[in-house]
Amino acid sequence: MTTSQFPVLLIAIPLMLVPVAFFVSQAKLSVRGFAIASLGLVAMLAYAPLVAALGFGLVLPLEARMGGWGPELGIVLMLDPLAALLLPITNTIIVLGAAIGFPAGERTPIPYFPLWFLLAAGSNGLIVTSDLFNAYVFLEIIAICSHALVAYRGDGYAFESAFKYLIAGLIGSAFILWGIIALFAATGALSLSVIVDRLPGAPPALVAAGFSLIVAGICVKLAIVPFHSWKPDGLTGAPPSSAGAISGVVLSAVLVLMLRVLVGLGGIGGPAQTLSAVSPFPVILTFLGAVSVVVGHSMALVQGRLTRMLAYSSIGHFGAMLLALALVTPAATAAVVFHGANHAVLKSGLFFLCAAAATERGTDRITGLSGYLARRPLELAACAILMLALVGLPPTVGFASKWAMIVEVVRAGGIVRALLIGGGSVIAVVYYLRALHTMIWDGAPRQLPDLGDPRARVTRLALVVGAGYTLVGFVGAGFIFAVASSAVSVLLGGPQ
Amino acid sequence: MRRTLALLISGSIVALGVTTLMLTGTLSDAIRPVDYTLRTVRDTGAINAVTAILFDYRALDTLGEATVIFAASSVLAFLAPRSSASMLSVRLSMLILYGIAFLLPFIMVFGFGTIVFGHVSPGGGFTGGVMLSSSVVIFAVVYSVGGQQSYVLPILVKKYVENAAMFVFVSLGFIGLFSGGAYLANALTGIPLGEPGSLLSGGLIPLLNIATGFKVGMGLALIIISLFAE
Amino acid sequence: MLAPTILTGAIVLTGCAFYGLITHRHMIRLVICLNILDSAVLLVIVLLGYEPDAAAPIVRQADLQYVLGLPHALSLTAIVISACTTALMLGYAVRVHRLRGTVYVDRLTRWRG
Amino acid sequence: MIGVAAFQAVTPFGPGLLGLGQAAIVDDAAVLTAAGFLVFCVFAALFARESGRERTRGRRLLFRAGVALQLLAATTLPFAADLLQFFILWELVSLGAVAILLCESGRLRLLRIYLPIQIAAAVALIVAIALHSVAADGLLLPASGGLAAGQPFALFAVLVKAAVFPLHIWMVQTYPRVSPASTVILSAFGTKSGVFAAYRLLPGLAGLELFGALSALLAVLYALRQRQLRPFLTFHIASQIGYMIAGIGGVAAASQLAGVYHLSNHVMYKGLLLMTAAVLVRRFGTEDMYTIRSHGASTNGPLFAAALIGALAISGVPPFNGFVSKALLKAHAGSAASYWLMVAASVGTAMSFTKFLWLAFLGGHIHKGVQDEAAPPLLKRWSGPAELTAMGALATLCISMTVLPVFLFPELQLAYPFSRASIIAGLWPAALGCAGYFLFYPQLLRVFKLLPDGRPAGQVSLEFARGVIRTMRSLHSGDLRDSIAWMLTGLILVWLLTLVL
Repeated sequence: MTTSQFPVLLIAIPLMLVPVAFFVSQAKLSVRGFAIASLGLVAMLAYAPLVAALGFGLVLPLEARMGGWGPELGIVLMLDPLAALLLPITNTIIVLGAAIGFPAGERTPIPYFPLWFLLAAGSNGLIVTSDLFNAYVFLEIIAICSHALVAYRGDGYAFESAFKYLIAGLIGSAFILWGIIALFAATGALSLSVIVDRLPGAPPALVAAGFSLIVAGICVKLAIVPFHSWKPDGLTGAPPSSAGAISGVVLSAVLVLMLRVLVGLGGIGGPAQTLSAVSPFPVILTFLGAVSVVVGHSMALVQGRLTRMLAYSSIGHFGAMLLALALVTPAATAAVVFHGANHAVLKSGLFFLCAAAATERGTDRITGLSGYLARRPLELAACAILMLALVGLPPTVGFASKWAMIVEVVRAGGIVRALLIGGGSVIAVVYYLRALHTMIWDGAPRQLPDLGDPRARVTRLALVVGAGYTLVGFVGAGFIFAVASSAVSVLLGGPQ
Repeated sequence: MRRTLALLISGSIVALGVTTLMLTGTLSDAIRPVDYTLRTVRDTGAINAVTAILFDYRALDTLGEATVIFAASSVLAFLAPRSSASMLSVRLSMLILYGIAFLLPFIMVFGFGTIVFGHVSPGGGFTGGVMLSSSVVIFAVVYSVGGQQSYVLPILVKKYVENAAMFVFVSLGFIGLFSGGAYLANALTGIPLGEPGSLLSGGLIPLLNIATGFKVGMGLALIIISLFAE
Repeated sequence: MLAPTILTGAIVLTGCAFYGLITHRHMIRLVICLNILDSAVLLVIVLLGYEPDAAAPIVRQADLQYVLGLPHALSLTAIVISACTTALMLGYAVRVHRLRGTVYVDRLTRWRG
Repeated sequence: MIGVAAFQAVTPFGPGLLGLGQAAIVDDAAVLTAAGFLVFCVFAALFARESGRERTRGRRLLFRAGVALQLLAATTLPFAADLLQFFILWELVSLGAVAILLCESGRLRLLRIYLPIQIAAAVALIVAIALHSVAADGLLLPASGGLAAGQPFALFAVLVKAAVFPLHIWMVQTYPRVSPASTVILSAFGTKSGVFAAYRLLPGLAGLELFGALSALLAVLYALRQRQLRPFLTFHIASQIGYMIAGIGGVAAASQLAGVYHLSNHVMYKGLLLMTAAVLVRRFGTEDMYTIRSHGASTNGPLFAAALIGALAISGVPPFNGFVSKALLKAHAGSAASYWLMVAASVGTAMSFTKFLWLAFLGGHIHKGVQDEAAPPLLKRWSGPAELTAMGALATLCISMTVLPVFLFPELQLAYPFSRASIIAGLWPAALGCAGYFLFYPQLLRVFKLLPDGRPAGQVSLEFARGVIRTMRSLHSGDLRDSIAWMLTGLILVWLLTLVL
């Protein structure tokens, strides 16, 4: 076994754990303990490449050839700095989400933990794969798991959400599959590294169709306006812990796919510039991003439910990222990677808090949560820090990444974009402050948290982790940004 | 209003597609994909190129799709209430009942055969798995879901088989990792590829085929039975 | 020419699926439309490997002209995924019908704005 | 052309004002504007003398000082060639207006609206002047072609000062809220100085023509909805300013001059209309047309004649001065779009003045959906002799100024404005508007309800944002099929852009 085969462990071990968990449950042992311990093991594995690269001089793009075949014939997994940066984040979110969302007291839903294993396998696979069709397969695995996690509460609204989410997600997948097939027809290859070599000789109309279909499909998955309207509906009926995991994990994984396709294949920028001398994607992404920022933040302003507010705010954040991405400079792209990683942590943290609050109050309406934070100093501090970070105020990591994004955008000449991003933040201040105000001051504080519930403790752990990352990351922002920059430079070099 | 809009939208998508097609011309101008066919025998020992691609070159995809079936079956099993509904309200005639009882073993044997000979003849784990599941499904249709569950394969057994098959598939991948240097490696592990065209050829491919066959068979059976029970 | 005709047919099939997705409000019909959409893609994938007068890719003679194997493998994978997601959608649809008492998506709209 | 030297003598301070010692620009436009201001001011002062008797002594002095300041500054401004001088005169016009506003009862509220706006415009203008002086290395205004740099700032200053449609709100908030005589004075100088500044600083600016024509139409829509007399007329000022800006934005020199000619005409007929409005307000004690209607004002023949002449002139009906300048503007329109926008605005103008005459003077019927109000007690007095003289003089000017094109546009040789085609082109929009009022006004009222109100800008923008969010919310219907339709639309967009770009 060689080091370069490491990425496959991140897929194979969670998959292996699924039947093992089944056997454990049949042996009347505690699935919960086993599952959380083993998910934790996977998460620790996910930290390994980053630690090894930084501390022990591991040279990073790890290239795992499945079955020993090269990119021409088989599937190659690539663990580049981009994956190394995002894998720890997504896997940590999965462990915490699985622990928080575990339905205590109810009859254990049979597939609950297997779904989290499969989600881990799918998202890790999507993050490390460099083969388009393989990416599609992992995308479908993620889709099925996340829909099931949306539905697992089992009431009519949960199934309604799951159905809407599933249909929309499948349409997105269908777009992506059409795009992959178009690229396959044009270049005769499925591996990104082969496609990038063959693009110059391919029929341009077919390549354009393939790229636009893939981008449209990814926009569906990322919920970019006008592809977005399923998302708030899809998350409203979901348990907030699942919604948090979906926001954090799925969006990060799909963002990686987008970067690999658009930046890696030269759709925007890149030394290869393989699409054409003047690629249309900067214009398209600018347009979509601008609309997303406006619609996302202004719709978040008028939401009465916390989950929907957070969902719309995600739309705005990804719009801002697209705006920066469309500038095609490596530094701006690095800022986007940085912000994407931060957004995953911060949004999941808030969703987990929302999960705890909704479990206690039985509703996620902001008015129904009034006074929830009043006598919970830890939750209050964490919530305030996370919201500050999402708005982009110091001293948080959210400030660092948003600032990096705005600075790079201005440096590349996009004043209007910078104003849009900043304007979105200004709107975000209003709705976050309103929610925070209601949750602190309105209404009388009710009973104190029940520390006996293990989920409450996990939630507190998650909040401490999230807020800790937010504060520590502010100090180490330059370091994270350096990792993101190296990720982008590897990406721009084209997949090896 | 909605219909006009729908017509407009789908019409423009069709127009865009056809435009792309016309701009591209015949696909013979495009770069052709790699032709696996001629190197299959040398590389894998299997003479069925499709099976070789599915279980060797792109075995990770297969693992992924098996996972999709697994996920779908476990979600659907969770969704379905444990009721024993009869598929048809009228009882079928004795002729059909006995006829099916006579046919079922043959269907199963044919399914097993398709799985086992997947690398040397048309077929493979998926096809054979579907045949296996179809035997279960036919049983459920004819003799009611409850009867099928109690006599032929209880749900728990199906889940055991499915999980075991998944375990085997992933473990077979690890063999390649530990002895061949690459996950899901076949020839690199040193396993003899055998005489192409014979049953014992293709290295690990037949084993993966069998694992996949059981997994698909049980998974699809679970899915369809669950939908019946709905 | 066979290929352009069938490709156009697949594109038209996609259009039909999209038309149905926008106009129909019955959940099962939406699922069927998605199925049609998948079938159109499958048609294209299979067509990519097709060559006139070529044999099935089971290599018994080295000098024979064979159909490309890769698109077949891809289509097999896509078929399985499509079948699984269809089953899932049907399962959800049945549950929604049972718990919410309607099969029409426009009656489901609980969340606006 | 005509008597430039004579007018130089008439202009109170002469061209070399304030000792800045630059050669004055004396051209047709400057002379026309200054003469218009001067003649109008004579009659307006006459009108205000009789009309403003109720003021206290100190206020009357301040009022007169303000009128004098405005007159002096506004008549000198057209000749200013030095930009600093120009700026100071522009400020003096505003200062005169402030003095007049100080004589009013609700002065604090009025100034709270008026002052910040004027200061913003002044700051923008000084920035533009600074930028120009850097670019052109000097403060001298080029004889033609406008500013060399800083156009965006100058544009903002001009649009605010001239109260062009979307920036007209300050005017609607102040002019109708002062005493009727003050409205007559104020309406002439402030905004028209802004328009003349546009002629000097930004002639032929790209896009200005279309913008002006569009704002003429939009302002007319707002005017059509009003039922209070002076707000109604104030919105029409904004609309007519749209015409002038459209003319000044034209590329041809003749088009720009026609804009200035329209300015001068407008001062006359709008003054006349505001005077009749002042008399009506005083007589009936209300601004509401629907209340005045129940008395029927047509018993006073001279007043009705004045209102009729003003209405015909503003509607562009031959042979009044409004017709001539509008015909010239349309003749020089740079694009079909701006031509048709102007025609549409003419239709709207005719329609709204049909409403004015029909309701206020002829006591016509009221459409459904409009509440009639109980009439307040009448005051005895109609108009006095001085007021009648002023109105008569202005009415005469409204007819006699039609000969001015002979001197201004010698190359036209009277052919264009008085040809049969142009007379028909002036008549049919007016007839259409007249008929449209009787046929479609109730339907139009329903359309007007959709327009945002003329409230302060902050409130309007808040309303706008609310409307946008409401629209967005209604688009998120929660129907799965709608989200699918949106997705597919997005796909089409992305694909199309990829193919096209």
